[in-house]
This record gives sequence, C-alpha cells and structure tokens, in this order.
Amino acid sequence: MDFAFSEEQEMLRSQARSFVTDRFGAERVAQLAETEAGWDESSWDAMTELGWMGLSIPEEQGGAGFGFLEEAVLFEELGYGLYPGPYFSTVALARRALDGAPEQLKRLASGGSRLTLAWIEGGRAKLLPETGMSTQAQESGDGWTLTGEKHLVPDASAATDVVVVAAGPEGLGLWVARCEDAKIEMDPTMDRTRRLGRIIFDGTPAEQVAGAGDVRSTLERVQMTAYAALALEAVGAGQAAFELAADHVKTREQFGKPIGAYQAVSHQVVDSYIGIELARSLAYWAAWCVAEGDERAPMAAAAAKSFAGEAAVASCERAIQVHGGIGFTYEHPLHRYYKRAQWIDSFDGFGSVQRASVATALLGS
Amino acid sequence: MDFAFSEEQEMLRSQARSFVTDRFGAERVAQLAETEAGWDESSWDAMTELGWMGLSIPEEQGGAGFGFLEEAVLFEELGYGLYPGPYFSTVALARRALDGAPEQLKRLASGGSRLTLAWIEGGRAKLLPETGMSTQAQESGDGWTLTGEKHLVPDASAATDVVVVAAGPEGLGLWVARCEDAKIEMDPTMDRTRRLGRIIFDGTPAEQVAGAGDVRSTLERVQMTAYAALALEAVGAGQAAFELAADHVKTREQFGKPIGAYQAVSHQVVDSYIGIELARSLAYWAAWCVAEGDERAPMAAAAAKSFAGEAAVASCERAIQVHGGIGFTYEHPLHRYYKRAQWIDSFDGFGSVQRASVATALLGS
Amino acid sequence: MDFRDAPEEASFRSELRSWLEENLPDGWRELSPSRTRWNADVSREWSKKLYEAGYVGLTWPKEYGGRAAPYTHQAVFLEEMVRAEAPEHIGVIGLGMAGPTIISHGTDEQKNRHLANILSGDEVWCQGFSEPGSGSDLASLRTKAVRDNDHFVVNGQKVWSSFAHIADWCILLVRTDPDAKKHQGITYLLVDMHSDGVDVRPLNQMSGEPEFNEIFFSDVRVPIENVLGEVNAGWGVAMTTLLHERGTLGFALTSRLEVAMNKVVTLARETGAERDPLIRDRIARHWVELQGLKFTNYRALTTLVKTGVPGPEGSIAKLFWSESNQRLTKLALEIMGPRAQLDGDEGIWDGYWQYQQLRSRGNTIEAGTSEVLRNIIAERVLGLPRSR
Amino acid sequence: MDFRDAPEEASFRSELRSWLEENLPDGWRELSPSRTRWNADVSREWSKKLYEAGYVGLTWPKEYGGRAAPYTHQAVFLEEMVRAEAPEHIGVIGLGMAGPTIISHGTDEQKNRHLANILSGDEVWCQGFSEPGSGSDLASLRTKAVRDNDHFVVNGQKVWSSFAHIADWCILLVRTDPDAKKHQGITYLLVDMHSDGVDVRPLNQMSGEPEFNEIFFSDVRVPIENVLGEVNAGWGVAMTTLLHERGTLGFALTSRLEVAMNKVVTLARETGAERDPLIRDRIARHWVELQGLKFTNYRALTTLVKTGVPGPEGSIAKLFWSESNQRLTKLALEIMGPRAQLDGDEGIWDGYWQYQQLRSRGNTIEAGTSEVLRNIIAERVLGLPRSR
Repeated sequence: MDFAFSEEQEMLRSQARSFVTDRFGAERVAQLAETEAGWDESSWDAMTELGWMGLSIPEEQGGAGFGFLEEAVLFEELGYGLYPGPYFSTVALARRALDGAPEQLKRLASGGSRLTLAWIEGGRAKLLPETGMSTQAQESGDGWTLTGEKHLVPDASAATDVVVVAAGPEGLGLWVARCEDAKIEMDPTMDRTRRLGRIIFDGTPAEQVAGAGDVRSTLERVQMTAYAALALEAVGAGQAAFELAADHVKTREQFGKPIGAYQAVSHQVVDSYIGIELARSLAYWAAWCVAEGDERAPMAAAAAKSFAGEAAVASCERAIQVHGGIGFTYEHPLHRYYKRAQWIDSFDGFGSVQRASVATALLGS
Repeated sequence: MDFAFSEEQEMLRSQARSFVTDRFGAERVAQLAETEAGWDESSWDAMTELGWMGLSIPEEQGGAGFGFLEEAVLFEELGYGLYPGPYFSTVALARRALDGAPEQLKRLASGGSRLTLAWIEGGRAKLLPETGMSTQAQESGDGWTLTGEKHLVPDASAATDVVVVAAGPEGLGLWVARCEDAKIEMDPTMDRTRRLGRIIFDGTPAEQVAGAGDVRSTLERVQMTAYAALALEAVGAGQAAFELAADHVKTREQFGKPIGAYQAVSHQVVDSYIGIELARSLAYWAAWCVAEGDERAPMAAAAAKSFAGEAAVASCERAIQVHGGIGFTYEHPLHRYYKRAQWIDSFDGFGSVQRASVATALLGS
Repeated sequence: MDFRDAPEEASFRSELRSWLEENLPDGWRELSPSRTRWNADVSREWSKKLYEAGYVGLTWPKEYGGRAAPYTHQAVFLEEMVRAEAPEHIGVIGLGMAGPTIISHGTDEQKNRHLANILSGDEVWCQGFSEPGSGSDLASLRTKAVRDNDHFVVNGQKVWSSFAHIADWCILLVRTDPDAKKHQGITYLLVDMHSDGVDVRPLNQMSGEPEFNEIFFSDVRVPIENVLGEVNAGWGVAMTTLLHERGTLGFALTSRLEVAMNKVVTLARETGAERDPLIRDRIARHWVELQGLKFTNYRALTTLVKTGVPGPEGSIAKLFWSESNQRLTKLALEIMGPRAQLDGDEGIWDGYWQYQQLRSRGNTIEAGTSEVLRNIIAERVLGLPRSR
Repeated sequence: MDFRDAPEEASFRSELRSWLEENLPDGWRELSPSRTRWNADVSREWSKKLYEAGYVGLTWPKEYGGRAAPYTHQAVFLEEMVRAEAPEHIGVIGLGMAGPTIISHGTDEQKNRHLANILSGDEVWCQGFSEPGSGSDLASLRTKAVRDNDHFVVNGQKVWSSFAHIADWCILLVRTDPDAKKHQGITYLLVDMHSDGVDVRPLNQMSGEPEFNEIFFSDVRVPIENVLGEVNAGWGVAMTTLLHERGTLGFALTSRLEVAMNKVVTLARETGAERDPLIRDRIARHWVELQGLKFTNYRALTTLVKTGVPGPEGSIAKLFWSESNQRLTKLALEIMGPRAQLDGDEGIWDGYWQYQQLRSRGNTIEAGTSEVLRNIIAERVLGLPRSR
C-alpha cells in the first residue's frame, strides 16, 4: 500500500512542470488561444523528443514501455499549464484504440502523427454507443472507405489522423483515417485551447483497427482512460486556479486588511483546497487502477471524472469570486482555467452521467 | 395586488402570539413533551373560546365564517410556539374532509371534537392513494363499520374522532369514526410534540362523509391545505430557531469578540434569514391561493411545503451549529424546533416529492 | 391580502399588454432566445417608444415626466414585460440609480435638466464609483477633484462602468478633501461624458465581449452646479444610489430571472431533458425559488406602499437573485450535455446560454459582492456586530 | 504507487480477517444495524480480546505493549474492522488522544503506568478540555489548579466529556498561573477520575440519550508527578492532543463513514428507494466523496510513512468527514420518507438512523467546530492571514 509516485515519476513531473511553465505561461497560452491554429505545432516535436508520445508504447514500437501512471503525471501537469494541443485527444482517446495497430503506434511514438477520436453524431453523444451509427465503413479493394459526419471531435484541426467509430458490414468497428483526406470544420468552442470540430468523410480511405468483436471493450478502455486523464487535468487546472486565489487574497487589501483575513473569503479558498485534494486522491486512484487494469478501474475513473470535473469548476468559480471584477475580465487568465474545467465537466455528459454508472455498479441497474 | 394581512388578521396574530408565549413557552412545551399525553387538553377549551376552532366554519354551523387565511395566521404562530396539540390534524387535515358533514362541523366549532385523518397503511404512504385500500367500510344496518389498520396517524391519541380513507362497496371513500371505538397504539416519534400512532378498526361504527365520486377531490383539498399549513408552521418554527441564533451570536463571546462578528458565523445567520423570508413569501402565497380556491393552489402549496420544510430544517441546523455544544443538548429548546421542522419536511414525502408535482405542472408527466 | 389585480391595476395591465403586442419590434420574440442581445440603436428606439407611450418612470413625479402611479403598477409593468419577453429600456443606470438619486438630492435645476431626458432615453447614464484599488471598500476611492473657481478639476480612473462607451452622463464619486476622514471627503458629481479629458476604454469580460469599461479622467472640468448634494457630503448621496441599485434593480432582475426560467423550460423540452428526473427536480427547485424571490419582492413592495419605506426583505433581492441566476444558467449548460461547449453559431440558440452562464459569474461581484451584501444584512437588518 | 497490499500487509490482513471471523461476538452482525449501540461491558470485553490478540496499538512502541508495526497496518486494520462491521475498542480517547500525547510528552514513569493499560482497555480515559465559557476559544479556560506542596488542588468545571461516566483517568487542562498570558499559564494534568471531589453528571444530547458529561472538580488533589510536560507549558502539550484528535481520529472516523455508507445501500435496497434516480445520484455522490476522503487519508499516511510527518491533507479528514456524515444520515431519513419520524421499536432498524442523524449534528461542533477547522487550514496549511 503506497500512495506516492516513484522518484522517476516525480522527475517526469518536474520536467513537465518546467516545460509548461517555461513554454506555456499564462500569457503564451492566451496568445495561442487567439490564433487560428490555437496551438504551437512545434511543441509536438519538443514533446516527442522528451519521449512523451511513446511513454506507454512498447519498446518494440519505439516507445518507452512505461504505462498510464507516467502519462497521468503529464496529464496533471499539462492541465496545470493549460497546454493547448492535441495531447489529450492523442494519448487519452485515440492511442487507447490502437493497441492492435503496431504501425500506428510506431508513427505516434516517432512524432509522425497526432490523433483524435470521432464518436459523436447528430443526436447521439455518448462515448459508448448503444446501437448503430450513420457513419458507414465499406470495403473497397484491399482497404476501407468511410462516409458520414462526426461532431464534437476534440482538437480536430490539430490532428493528422482520426480514429472513427463507424458501422461496417459486421457491425460497429473502429477505423483510422487521415484528416487531410476528410473535410474538417471547426466550431466555436468556449475553451479556445481545446476546440471541437466536425469531420465529414466522403469515401475517405481508412484502415480498420478494431472489429465488431472488440469495439465495445476498446471503447470502454478509451472511456475509462479519458475519464482518468480528464480527472487529472481537472486537478491540475483546479489547483492552478486555487493557487491564484490563495495568492491574491494574501495581498489584496480592503478595509485596511488583506481580504484573506475575512472568513467569508478565506473559507472559500479552504473549500477549494479541500475539493482539489479529494479530487487529486480520486484521480491518482483512478490512474493507478487504469494503469494496472484493476477491476475497479471503470468505477474509479467515472468517480474521479465526476468529482474532479466539478471540483475544478468550483475552484475556478471561487477564484473568480475572490478576485472580484478583475477575475471576471478576459485579460485575466482565470477564465481560461474555468473554461477548461467546464470542458472537462461536460465531456461525455456532466457529473451526474458518471454518477449514474457508479450507482449502477453499487445498486444494479 | 396587496401582500399584507388585514388589521383584523394582524390582531388575530397578536392574540395567537400571546397565547403561545404565555401558555406555551419553551419550558412548558418541554414539560408537556415528556408527559404521557404529550399535550395540555385544557388548551383546547381555551382555543375554542377564542373562536379558533370555527374560524373557517360557516356561521350557520356555529363558526366565524372566515377562511383559511385567518387559520394561516394561527398555523404560523402555533408553529413559532411549537404548540403541542391536535390543531394541525383537526383543522388542516380532517376539517377539510367535512364540508359535506354539517353536524361534524358544528361539533368541531363548539369544541366538542378533536380530529385527525388516517390514510396510511403498511406499504403505502401517499396522501393521494393510487388504488385500493385494505381498510374496508361495510354497510351495517343504517350505518357503516370499518375494519383495518392505519399507520402514522398524527396526534392519534389526542383526537376524539378520526376521518378514515377506506374502501367501500363503491370504491374509496371517507368515513368518520370515534377514536374510543377503535384501538389506538402510539409509536415513538422523533417530534414528541406531534406524535404518530396506529389506529386499529375492527367493526368500528362509522359515518360516511365522502363517497367514491368526490373522495379524490376532497383528498386533493386536504393535501393542499395540509401543505400550506405545514409551510406556515415551518416558517414559524424556522423563525424561532433563527431568532435564537441571532440572539445567541450577539452575546456569546470567543476570542474577545461576540461570535456574530465572525463572518463564518454571521453569514450562516443571514442565510437562515433569507431562507425563512423566502419560505414566508411562498407560504403566504400558498395560503392565499388555498383560501381563494385559486387554480394555482395545488402547485403553490406543494412549492411552499417543499421549500419551507427544508428552510426550517436548515435554519434549525444553523442555529444548533452557531450555539455550539449547548445547542446540541436535550435541555436546550433548539432540538424541539428541529424535530418539528423534520416532521414537517417528512410529511407525505420529503421536498423532492412535492417538487415532482411542481415539475409535472411545469413540464408534464 | 389579495394577489389579484385591483381594478385600476387590471386596466393598466390590459392596456399595456395590448400596447406591447402592437409595438414590440418585428420578430423580437423569435430573436430573443439567441445570442443577439444588446444593440444600442434598437434599444434607444424602443426606449423612446416606451417613454412616449407613458410606460417609463411610472412611479416618478409627474413634473419630471413620470406618471406618479403607485408602485404596484411598476410590478405589473415588469410582469408584462416578462410575459412579452420585451427588451429593456436602455437607461438602466439612469432609471435605476442616477434618476432616483437626483430626485432625492438634486436641485430643481438638476431635476429639470436631467430627469425627463433619462426617461426618454435621450440621456444615457453610467456610474463612476469603483476604482481598481477600491472595490468593496468603496470609500477608499482616490479619484480626486480640485476646486478651481466655479469648476472642479477631476483626475483619476474608474472601472467596471457599464454603458460608459455610449453614455452621455456619469454619476461620479471623487475625493475633494484628502485630509478628511475616509467617508467625509467625498463629493458626488454629475459629469458630462462628452467633456474634454474623458477617455473610455472597453474591458472585455470572460466571454470575450465588452460590457464594462474603464474611464480615465484627465483634468476634466466639471461646473460647480453639477455637484449633487453638498461638497464633501457625497458618501450619503452615494448610499441612496446603492440602496436603489440593490433594491429596485434587484426587483427588475427577478423579472429577468423569470424570463430565463421560462427559457430553461423550453430548452429542456427541446432537448428531451424534461424526461430526466434529476433535471426535473432541479427545474422545479428553481421555479420554487423564483416564486419565493418574486413574492418576497412583492412583500417589500406592499410595505413600501403602506409605510413609504421598503420592507427589510428587499435587501435579499440582489443577493439571492445573483446566486440563483448562477445556478440556473449552469443548469442550462448541463441540460445540453456534451454540446455545452459549443458557442456561437453552432451552439444551441447561437450560444445564448454560454454567454449567459459566463456573464452570471459577475452577478455576485458587481453592485456589491455577495460577501459584502451578507455583511450588510447581518449588520443593518439583523443587528449583528460589525465583522470588519 | 501501489494500492495492493505489500506481502506483509497481505498476510497481516488475512490473519486479521480470520481472527475477526472467529472472534466477533455472537450475533454481532445481525445486531449492528439496530439502535443497540454501545454497551460498556460488551465493549470492555471486546477491547481486551483485541488487545490480547495484538491488534491494539499496532503502531505503538513495543516497550509499551504496542506492535511497532508500520502505519499501513493500522489502515489495513481499519479496513478489516469496517468489512466485518466489528465494534470499536472502548478506549477511543485513550488510544487516539491521551496515549499519543503521553508517548510524546510523558515521563518514563507515566508511560509505564498508563500506556499498556490504555491498550488493554483496563484504563478508560476521558478528556477535560472544554468549559461552558470556553468552547472554540479553548485557551480562555478557567478551571484552576493551585499548588499545595506536592499536589495541585483543582477546582472548576469541564463539559462535553465523552466516556467521563465510566472513565478511570482524565486528561485535564487547568490554569496554574492566572497572571500569565492566556496561553502561558496552562498546565496539562493526568487526573485519576476516582479521586475525591470529582463529580460526573451526564448531559443528554438531542436524541435524549446521554453521551457527554459535565465534570465538576471540587478541591481535587492531583499529585505533582501527574503533570504531563512542564508546569505552565500545557498549551503545547494540548496541541499534540488536538492534532491527534483531528488527524488520527479523523482517519478512524472515515472507516465509520464507510460502514454507514454500506448501511445506506442496504436501506435503499430494503425500501425500494434504490430505483429512485434522485436517491441513486445522491448515493453515488456519497460513495465518490467517501473514496476521495479515504484515499486522501492514505496519501497523508504515505507521506507520514516516508517522511515521519503526516501530509497536510490530513487536516481535511475530520472537517470533511463531519459534513459528509451529516449529509449521509439525512439521506437515510429521506430514503424512509414519511416513516422517517418513527423512532425506537417501530422505526426501521429500531431507530438506528434517527439516532445517527441527530447525533451527526454534533460532528461539526465537537473536536473543533467546522468554522475553527477552516480557520486552521486557512492559516496553518494555506498561510492566509489570521481571521481573529
């Protein structure tokens, strides 16, 4: 029973903290958020060089052969720094669908691809589809083609490749396509550092990576990994907002005292501290369960995502409140953490959706 | 548009306030709560003399010919004073089922009866029964007899007569029986000033007061009147707890200051004030709607009961908290308000049950 | 007690309802649940129309263009505006704050000059109270005005000023005696925003849109007759303004909340969320809260009508409204599920709720933070000891 | 990071699990979800059994009867006690507060005299800190002790003292220098509760049952060798006690919450409330919170194991536990619906939840009010300025 990261993992954390604070301070993130691309493509090469793309990819495919626990450290730190770029969509979503596609993993580890996952269609938004899909995969020569439209695809314009949930002749399956072969339209997204878009496939060539037999289990793995990753990001973002709040109330004076001396202010900061610490514990537990393939992983990940998403939102809201007017302006960084926290909170449904899964595990359906 | 009680109603309020504070101060209520009877039977005669029993009963049956708005004033004040006795069960529950029984109203107005309503059976607890009832009414000579067992009957041992929801040959109906003809067993109730009991009928003679044709509408009237009355009582009880809290924090000192100077304390008292004021507005609105037979009455009464019940519970909880240890003792009066507030909150289901009715009115079922 | 309209209220209501039906801008209702919010030109035109029909300044004295109607007519007016989802008058600050303060403290000349123009929308007003260094602690303000013969010369910076970019006039608090105690060296000025040396810069809020502004004053000359009340006695005058900001305005805000509540019901129907028991419970909770708030306002109003002083319950309005509006707008996003992040054209209703939700976070900060308002209720309404 | 048991943890767990299965009092599990709670005789016997099997004082030094096991064994112990729904050791105050304080500050003689007896349950302890006039402001205490040769003579009154009616010993704070500053004239005494002049009177709590007591001291003579730490330096010693009360005890309280959580699930199943989506959401919320609290405790524990100092997260345990327990017990009543008012024999599970719900209101008051604990986190953990 040991609830601490290893020394190596802590070194990775320091590395990641330096990376985001040196390259992606609040001002830089704000600048990038206003650009058309929304991110700094050169950061991908830097992160590849640091070995981050292949962290959990086996050595034979050019990765480092570590697991999700190492990636967990990065998710928390990239959340803290609000890193804008397709790391979440690549590593938490698409990469989890590629264990049966060694060539894809090789490309990813070498920095040759950036990925995302497309699962949502008009009217259906759940990550685990109950039935059918209007996006169709058809056999064509020795390969496949995809036709259909996917919505709310994270970081669609930053990705080079996309894993698609589609209906094939044998039932649901997963295919990978090149983004350049499809049409991509980005939508206005509240969180400008993690945008959503539509991808339209029209006879787009694709390669199958999971068939009807294992699509469900693959998507379950994607879902729990995404939940855990988002919980960690939420902890990072919520922690950053909490730190801004704590620093501000120590120095801002009103009525002759720092406002942190008023309980109506200080107790809000305490509640953020408590919320984020509990969220952190849940997120680490979920990360470990996912990394180890523990049987509690789906429940732990759902629990962590629901709690951490809400805790991060609340931490940002309290931070805005104790900052007063300045925290409500566009020029202050707080709203960026807030929008990321809300992005996380809304992913695959707000907290009550994940709590419904927890309830099913506890009480039956 | 006028949101104030009339001068006459305000005089009635003063009269009621004097009655409860002179005769039923916190110490007296505490004494009575520990007796076997649980109340002071002589108070009934005094209240009858004040004309309270017949307030809403037509003059031809010996009443004053006023309406529910006058009774509303009493419910709030009796809640403030935690009056122990079957006023709620008589006036808010049973009396509303007796409009078609002028002789019963006459007896009530003259102080000749104290009433309650018996609707719950094992396994079914809703005031508006969906179907069936195991308690049976059978014709017998020129009258009726009742057989069956009713649970959770308010103030069962203090009542002389009971209105019973039972199944007759034509379907559900309402009958009145004498309590002395039935077997009454009181149950341990958290609120010792408003106890619940079981009444067992075994061929008990009874008089029919509503038949299958109007039982549903009668029970709907009972329900909305009970909700409004309980909302008013909750306002009274919650107000009393709020006042105890406000007084305490002005005088109790810790760290060299009255504790009301600490925002963590004073803001709790403010939140109680807000909760009770909103509850009061809802309760008055509901009372007016019920008094006038306004079409919004069922929705207003459900809204008021759900909000006021929860506001009163919260007001008591904050009062206990700011009192510290002393507020948690049996000898302090606070727990009596708290238990009454919880009694109200649990009546016919906690707040979410009434909110479900509100939602149906707003959104359809 | 009677929740029905008295006869003259009923006739006022029916006259107003017909008027609104005939006069609402074309296609307004269809437009309203979209992000398209506030357009100064449309708003000015609408304000004028309302004024000419006699619906602005209902409770103001007749000699200043008002109608001297009872306060209950104002309540009827707000209810009908909600029912019609009608746009608001442009002069929020003038009608709710500057006007009532001028009525209380102004000279006849000031009243004659400004009040009718406020009602007609010909003068748009803004507020110059807050400064970067003085938020909740308003009396620590440092913008200074120095007497120069028959003028004050103003230098300093104000912030969080809505409408300043289109305003003609400003109610401005300045320090005129730096040696006096904090509350005793403040003067309340009426400042022409078209004066030389006034520079307005928009401040973007979280959603990216401007709404608030900074105002910079550099040697702005304000004639001495534009002092409202007495020199160095501006703090008391400012209290009148704040009382109206938190009281009367809170009343109007409750009407806005009712509009939003109705829109949430529509949203739940459109998305199918109306079948989710968790959403149903929360919608019902909001509806109940809203009725509680509305009728609490009415109780305070009745006290005002009967005694001339609003009931203490009025202090609740702005505080509770702001927290309720935050919960309601968040509920709207939750109803949208994963689509909650889609803003603008692709969002449901053009990102209406995305804007409203972000905007709502300012509600507990502007016009008295929730922390300050709870202190005020604790101290002034409940008589608890001071916590500062 | 590894949430699995290390090999020696696994073997400890399996040994303990078998032991509990064999040794739990007959019918205990069937009895436990009823109001029948706490019986001193059963509890003493059980405590002795636990002690003799070596399960008490797992982390205490061997020379005082402990097992010198790593702290993780204590966590395993608590988990297994929850799993078995086993009764607790009678010596809550001795094990959690008096014992650790004596280990930190006691003389060898004091350690030898008391520690083993605390573990075995032969000495039951109570706490004499709070007074009617000094609740959160503990240092304002007025119970005084005057030196008389080799004794202190104690006079005064303490309150909120659990177990005092069956206690053999008391950790008592007294004022020994009335002229010193508030925190500097306090001495920490170990007092034999069987001494002349000690009078214990039960205080009934809201539910009507006694649990707390008042203790009156009239010329009680306490030998000078029963001073813990130095004379007039009792405040620092008391801080050690409070740290353990809120830290270690908070850890154990989380285990209790887990037992309660499991019972709520059972209740929801028995009543059919498990099908209500509102109840399902709340149960899930509680379960999630509970895991968060439990693993936060484990994180603090890991820090303690690695560095010898518990992590700052530990300060959360008692505060969050108390508020969570209040919500959970209220949920249980709501699950019962209109039957929630039925207490005692006629209630579901003999009024178990009715008692628990009322009892829970004390949780945010005893052992540091939530207000004080938030101040402590603000000031000591987050470094915010003092708010008093």
